[in-house]
Amino acid sequence: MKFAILINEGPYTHQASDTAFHFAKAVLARGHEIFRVFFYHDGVNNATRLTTPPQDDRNIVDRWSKLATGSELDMVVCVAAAQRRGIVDDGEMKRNGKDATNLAPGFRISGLGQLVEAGIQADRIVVFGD
Amino acid sequence: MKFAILINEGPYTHQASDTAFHFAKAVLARGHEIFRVFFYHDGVNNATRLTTPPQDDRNIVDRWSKLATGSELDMVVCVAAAQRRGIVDDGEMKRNGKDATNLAPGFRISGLGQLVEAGIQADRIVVFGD
Amino acid sequence: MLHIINKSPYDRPALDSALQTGEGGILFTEDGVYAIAKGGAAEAKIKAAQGKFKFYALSADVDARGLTDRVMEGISVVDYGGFVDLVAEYKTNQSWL
Amino acid sequence: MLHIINKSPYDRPALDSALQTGEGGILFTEDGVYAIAKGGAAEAKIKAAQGKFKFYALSADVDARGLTDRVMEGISVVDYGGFVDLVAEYKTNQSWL
Amino acid sequence: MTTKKFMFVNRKAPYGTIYAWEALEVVLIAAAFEQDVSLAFLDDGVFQLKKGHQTKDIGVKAFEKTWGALEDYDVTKLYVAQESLAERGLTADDLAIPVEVLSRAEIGKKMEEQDVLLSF
Amino acid sequence: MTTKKFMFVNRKAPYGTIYAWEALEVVLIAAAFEQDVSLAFLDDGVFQLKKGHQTKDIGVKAFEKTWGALEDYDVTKLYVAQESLAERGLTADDLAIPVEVLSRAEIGKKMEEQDVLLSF
Repeated sequence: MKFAILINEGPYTHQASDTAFHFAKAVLARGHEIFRVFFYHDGVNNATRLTTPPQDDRNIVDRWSKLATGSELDMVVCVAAAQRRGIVDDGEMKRNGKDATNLAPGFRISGLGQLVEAGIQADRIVVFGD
Repeated sequence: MKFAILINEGPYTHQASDTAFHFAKAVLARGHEIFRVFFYHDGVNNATRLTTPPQDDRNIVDRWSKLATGSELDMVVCVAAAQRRGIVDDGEMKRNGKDATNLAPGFRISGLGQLVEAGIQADRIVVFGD
Repeated sequence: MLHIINKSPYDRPALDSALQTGEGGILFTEDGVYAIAKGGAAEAKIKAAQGKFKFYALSADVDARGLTDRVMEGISVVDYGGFVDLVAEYKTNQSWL
Repeated sequence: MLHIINKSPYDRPALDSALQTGEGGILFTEDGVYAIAKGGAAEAKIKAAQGKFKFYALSADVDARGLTDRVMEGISVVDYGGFVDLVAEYKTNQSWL
Repeated sequence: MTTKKFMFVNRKAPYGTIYAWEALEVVLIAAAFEQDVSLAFLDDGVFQLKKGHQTKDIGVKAFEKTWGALEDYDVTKLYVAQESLAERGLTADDLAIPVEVLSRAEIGKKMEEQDVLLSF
Repeated sequence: MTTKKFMFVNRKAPYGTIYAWEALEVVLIAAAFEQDVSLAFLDDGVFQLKKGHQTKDIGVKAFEKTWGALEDYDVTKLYVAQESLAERGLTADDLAIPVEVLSRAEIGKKMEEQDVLLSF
């Protein structure tokens, strides 16, 4: 079965990203496919490579990056939500005249159409938020 | 009278930073002093210079930066909260081996002691959060 | 002391909790202002507590939510400057987040 | 359909809202799991609805909150794999955020 | 393109948080993708539709005009929970646009008919 | 240094959000600054003190050991609302550390005595 996952909250503050991560791993362990993980609202803050969590804590961003590259997950960050909150890749940096990027490996920035497409293509979509 | 302000939520998602900003301006307009504005929890996300909000929307980060420089406000971002969420200045970049910074002008990163000191030194402290 | 409530009384227990715990003044801000709209289920709670508390609401938030003409009696509507004055007037304040 | 509730029944109306609106299954996750603790005020709500709904709770969250030994009767405790199975089993799901 | 039944379930008050606004952005995109879109308003979500938002002093953009745009996108299925209106002292006359007022149970039935339920 | 009465008002459940944990970090700093620190637990905040958190499967650090550290910092004034415990089916025996169980009204009186109230 084809799953899609929507994450609406950032790392650490709400449990949403943690629960979504454990859910995503279980989806793959059950032999299902993940069509896409979409990051919206504060969820875009999961995609910054600039975090340095305490050494005895989980590294939420790294965990997603590694899952994406290991399992060829498509992890999409909403461009409008990312602009409001300061998540930037090379293209966005140039387009908006910024002087740095912070997007972590394994994520890409794209439009809300990617979320609607996930709703259309996937058999199930699950929302994790606050 | 000496005021301190604590902001616990990031820009746009919750109204906390908006309300705190209008409150801070009113504190100054009333002739009071602002000892410090402290950013904690997701509040640290108010301090990224990488946001590009829609052109017909307010620019929350810029607004704080300008208020700080215009009114010599002391705006402090909690270092532990900033590390968890990826808010980085030059010092943090070097210390944590990061390849970019995103701290906006007018903010500085420091410890939680600065919040406790604000509680001790100010006559009033007001908390804005969710 | 001054209790600051920024949560809708229909979504969170912040108002109930403040009413049962404190005394003094209650200022409604942000989504908290829904508490003072005429005709809502929260109206009775405010009325019952008007002997024990003074009630205030932030005008910017009242207006934003279309409640300008629906503010119940006995609520003082204040602007951001009035918010500052209230904080100064009461020795301490607590935000019921 | 499957209703997913991640909010404490003492802090948000998510459970009440789901009970009054839907039917099918209810899975408690995160702070939602407080609903299924024996002795709490929410217990009666769940009991009253056990004819209309099937109730599930996510084990990782039950354990994290120290409720392992306090799960009321009639609740199926599932792990993350069981969460996936429930989503697959019901045609649609709704997160009551 | 495949057409699916998308329902957006709105349960949060406007302005205190951005969820209502960013939800609306998805609604418009789903409509642009020619999906079968409906919106349900429950609990504090009904406050989103209240007439007469004057947001100048909080400095945030108001909703009212965007509701009008929904019709241009052929989004006309707006369901509002009667119980939620009543608890808040509101009637359909207080709302900025025409809606269908239904009981929670009736909205629950509409939810069962969907392919995709999105809540923010 | 000036000593002030700092009260931390904890009203949120643990783990679902980080507020409880980051509040505790401030408590320890306030204690290190030798302030007169007290903690009040109301509403879902009482769940923070529940015994027996097994957080391995959610992958988040548990609170229990940190409560023990409070005493080392001379933080011993922990007030818990009786009504909040009762509503949740809990008693003082269910809590990880010794606390003073008070009525909400009594906690309200303690709040009035403070110089600084912090809530997260």
